[in-house]
Amino acid sequence: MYKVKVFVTLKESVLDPQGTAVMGSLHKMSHTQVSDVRIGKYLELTFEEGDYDIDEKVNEMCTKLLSNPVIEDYTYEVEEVVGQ
Amino acid sequence: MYKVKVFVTLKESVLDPQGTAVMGSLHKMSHTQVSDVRIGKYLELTFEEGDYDIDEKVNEMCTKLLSNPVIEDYTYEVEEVVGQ
Amino acid sequence: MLSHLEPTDIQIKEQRLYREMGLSDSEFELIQSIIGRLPNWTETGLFSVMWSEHCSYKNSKPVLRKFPVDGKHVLQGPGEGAGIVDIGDGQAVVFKIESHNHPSAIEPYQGAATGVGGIIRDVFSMGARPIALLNSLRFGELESERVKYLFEQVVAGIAGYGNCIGIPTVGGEVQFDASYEGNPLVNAMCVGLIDHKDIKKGQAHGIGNSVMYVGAKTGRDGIHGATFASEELTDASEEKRPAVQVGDPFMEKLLMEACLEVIQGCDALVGIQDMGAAGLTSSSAEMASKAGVGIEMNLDLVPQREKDMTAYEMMLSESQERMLLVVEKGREHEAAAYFEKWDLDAVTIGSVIEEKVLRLLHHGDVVAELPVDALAEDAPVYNKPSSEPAYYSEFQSEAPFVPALDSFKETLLQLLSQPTIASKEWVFSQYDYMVRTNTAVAPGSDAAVVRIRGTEKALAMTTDCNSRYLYLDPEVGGKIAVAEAARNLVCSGAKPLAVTDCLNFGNPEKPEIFWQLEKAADGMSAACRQLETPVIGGNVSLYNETNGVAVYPTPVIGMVGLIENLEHITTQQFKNAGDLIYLAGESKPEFGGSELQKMQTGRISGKAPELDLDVEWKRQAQLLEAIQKGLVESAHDVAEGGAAVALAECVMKGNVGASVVLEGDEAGVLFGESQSRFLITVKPEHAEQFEKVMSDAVQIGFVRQELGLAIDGPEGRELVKCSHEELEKAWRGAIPCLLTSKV
Amino acid sequence: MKFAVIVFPGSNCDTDMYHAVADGLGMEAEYVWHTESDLSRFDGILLPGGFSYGDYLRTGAIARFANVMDEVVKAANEGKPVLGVCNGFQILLEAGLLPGAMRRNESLKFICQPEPLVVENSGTMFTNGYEKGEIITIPIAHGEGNYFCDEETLQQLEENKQIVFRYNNNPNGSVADIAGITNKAGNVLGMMPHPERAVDELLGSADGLKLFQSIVKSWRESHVISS
Ligand SMILES: Nc1ncnc2c1ncn2[C@@H]1O[C@H](COP(=O)(O)OP(=O)(O)O)[C@@H](O)[C@H]1O
Ligand SMILES: [Mg+2]
Repeated sequence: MYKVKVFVTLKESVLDPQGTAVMGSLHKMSHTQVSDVRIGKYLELTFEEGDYDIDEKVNEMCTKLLSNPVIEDYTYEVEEVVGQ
Repeated sequence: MYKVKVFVTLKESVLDPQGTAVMGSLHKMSHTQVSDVRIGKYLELTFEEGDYDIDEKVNEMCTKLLSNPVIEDYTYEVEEVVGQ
Repeated sequence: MLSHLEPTDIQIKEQRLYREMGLSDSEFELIQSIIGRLPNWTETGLFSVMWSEHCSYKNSKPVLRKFPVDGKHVLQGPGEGAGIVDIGDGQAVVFKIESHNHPSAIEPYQGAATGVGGIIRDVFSMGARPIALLNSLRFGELESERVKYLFEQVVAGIAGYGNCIGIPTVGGEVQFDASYEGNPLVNAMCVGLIDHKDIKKGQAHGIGNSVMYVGAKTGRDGIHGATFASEELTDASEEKRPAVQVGDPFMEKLLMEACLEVIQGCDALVGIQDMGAAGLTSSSAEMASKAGVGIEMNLDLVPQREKDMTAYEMMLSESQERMLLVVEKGREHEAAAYFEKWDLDAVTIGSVIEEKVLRLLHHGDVVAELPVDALAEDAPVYNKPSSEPAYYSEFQSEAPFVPALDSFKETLLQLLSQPTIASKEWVFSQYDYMVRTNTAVAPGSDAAVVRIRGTEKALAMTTDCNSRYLYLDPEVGGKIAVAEAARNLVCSGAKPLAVTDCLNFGNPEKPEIFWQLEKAADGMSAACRQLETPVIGGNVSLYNETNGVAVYPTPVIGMVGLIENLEHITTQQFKNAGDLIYLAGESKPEFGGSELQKMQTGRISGKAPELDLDVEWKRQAQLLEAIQKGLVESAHDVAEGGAAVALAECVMKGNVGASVVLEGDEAGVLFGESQSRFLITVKPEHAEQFEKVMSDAVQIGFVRQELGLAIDGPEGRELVKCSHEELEKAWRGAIPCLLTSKV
Repeated sequence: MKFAVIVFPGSNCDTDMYHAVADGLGMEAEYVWHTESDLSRFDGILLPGGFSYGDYLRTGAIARFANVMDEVVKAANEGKPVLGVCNGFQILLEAGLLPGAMRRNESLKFICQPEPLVVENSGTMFTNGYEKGEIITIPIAHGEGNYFCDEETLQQLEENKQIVFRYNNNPNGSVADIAGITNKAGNVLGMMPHPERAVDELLGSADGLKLFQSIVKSWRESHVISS
């Protein structure tokens, strides 16, 4: 079994209205040390054992569905979990 | 300077309609190995140098603004970045 | 399995564990005597939710009996998911209002969203296509960060659910008052349309028929939600609260379409009911009890989202977006096929049995077996003691409030920027009020109007309640709430049909609160009788208190009216320069509970405004007649803030201005809140005919090309002269400004 | 002329689109379920608004894998008119039939209101009934209508006159005030405002009717020429 963590973030060139709003609120709460906020998605996927290449799978899912390459980038981490 | 990565996830007992919909879609695309999908938020914050405790700051932000403790949990990672 | 951790029946009794579930000692004894033994853990749970105020109305039943419920158009009164009123041509309108106050206090977005989801299920489970949503909201003063957060999140939650499912949110009301600071009110109303032949009831007829479960899987969310709703909020509520329910409007959309298709197309369907408060328990027990049968369910077959759920947890879960169906035996696949099309599972989990019990099997054991009537019908009913609170007699004998006013203009602008009066555009522009393309009058006029496609008819709908008047005098205030709702419909060109109400009150165990409840119901009933708008359903939400302090008595009135011809649709904005402006109704210096009193003194006191139901009734009938004769260009009722505010609203929404002359006590005619008043504009050529119909309407001025508002007193003395921009800035800018300002 | 109104799970402006075409325009329209695999009997394809698959993950992201989408792509390549409104536009973007992507509104709030639009290009098969520069009122109702594309794409859109509607008073932060764009060939239009909600004065505006009339007019002209 695998646990895969996928991080989807907006490309740097793309304005992030949500991040901007959150930073504004943080500043209002006087956390003025924060100079940048970017908000993305965090996905946790569980994969059952099988005859496949996990990286190939994950990359395919990420480019086709989980992220939109026009505005987003993704990274991921695979963790193998030994079944009980 | 610090780079802080915050992961906000729905509590385990809380329904994740988004994750369910994405899993359904992955199955239709015949990625049937995926047995669970949970979707959360991923935030990247940049902190300027200063006289404060970074963990204290981040925890305060997370409980007050970045996550909703009623339905969400959070974890985070701090990375110190040496200024150029 | 976790069930071995559950307390034994002896422990439940001896350690009085039932108390934590909200059952009293005497109720527990009653249960024991009904079933002739001690209930086990699961059974105690079933009783506790079914006998909670939320499900059983044990404290409010005697009050609800006061309401008139019959009328010649009423097809279904209180008792089913929603009431139904005939509107001719084989069609009927279905509507109901419901509260989701406590969940919204804890998690405002999801609390409000699931409130909307719940009321929609009530309507489509009757077989009706939901066509509109409304809401009624109360928050503390829009000052603290917490209140702002609650307000923003509640609105976002309502929008999130309604917009996604594609039912337009066409109206509502929002008021702000300190009494709601810790206990906001979130009431949601849904209106549906149905052909008489499709009306379905939540009944489980036919021994041997199958009980089917459709929709979302069951999780541990919202366990004991009904009990939670029947307790006061305290600082400890945070810990006690059940796992928060998260709404899935997408799932509900699929469920709604599938259920409507089954109801309209599948004659194997016997009964259908949504799983609302107390989920599987109440839906199964009520369906069986109403049909005089029993139900047996195998909980192993219930679709589950979480592992190792106990019978107790499954039965008490309030997971959203689930329905229970009864289907003819052997024809389950016919019903299931409809759900498959929508990617939903329909699972047979039990059957209708002759013995009038609810029998639950889990892992091969009978884990509960209780008489259905005991759960659904035999809940105790309490006649709570009632006593007049001291404040009431003080208020009654108080000298009338006389406002001290320096500048009428400044007072008007200040009133317009009170959040309760100010434009609610910030709210309703977040709602998709146009989807389904039938919204003829969008939010912003007196009532919303939704046309009925394929006919010349339309429905007008509104929610209303000025709880300040109710606090001062619940009986008069109750009358006013009903009358005002009807006024809003009549102004829109509709004949009021019927009422759904949501009684939001404090703890009924306090005699003063129970008094408020009783008196309010008396007033509402009197008005409903006079205005011929029976109560066809509603909801009760008691225990709205924070740390011992109750909210103002707030019986929200949801009302629907019929517009017989699209030509009769009328809005409040002034239309054409040259039209004559009339005021119908007497303006008295009545300031008890007024916006002006609140604004100047920070509190309310004194007597509520008077209301003569006879006058009200006649004037409404006359206005409707004038509208139906085509004599009226615009109509608006005079409410909070008085005639000056009403005039300002009429000019701001139009592209014209107005000049009027008001005679009499200046403060009273400008800002007094006397009841039963209307502002009406009429084309000069219709004046004579109009005056014949509305004999007591007085011409006070005319609509002019030049924007802005000018109000003069007798002999040309200027009282108020405001430009369009001044009015707009005060009224439209107020709420966004308050939300962004820092404390 | 016969229109398909594609229905995805979660579409909710499908009936509005249907009535705009059937009642407003008097043309034939048919609901087509997302599992359908043949659209050859239709002359025009309409992707309505709503929340397909709850708009979970990203708007339009899941819908674009629906079975019927292969057929929509085929119809687009054949030059048939394809109109995506609101969620329909978002699906066309995700499917790559139109360039760019959608972000959340700058205000982070859902916005529902009548919106003035400028007709930028009146030479398309969707806009030949309007005047260039004409200001029309068409309602918007969306939470994610903040159109994004990179500089290069924007330049191409401008050069090819693919920007059909711009906001007069940008409500959501869209790049270059873009409210609606076509593909290069001009037969696929995506727009956030809802023309199907503006076909009846009773509901506030009939400015959207000309868009549907334009489609029919172009279709008739091309079919007279070819037959
Ligand atoms: N929560 C809300 N949701 C939708 N519309 C609202 C809401 N609050 C107020 N409105 C709309 O704003 C307009 C004015 O509301 P209100 O001042 O309560 O009117 P009235 O006093 O005539 O009942 C109405 O059209 C109403 O539907
Ligand atoms: Mg009104």
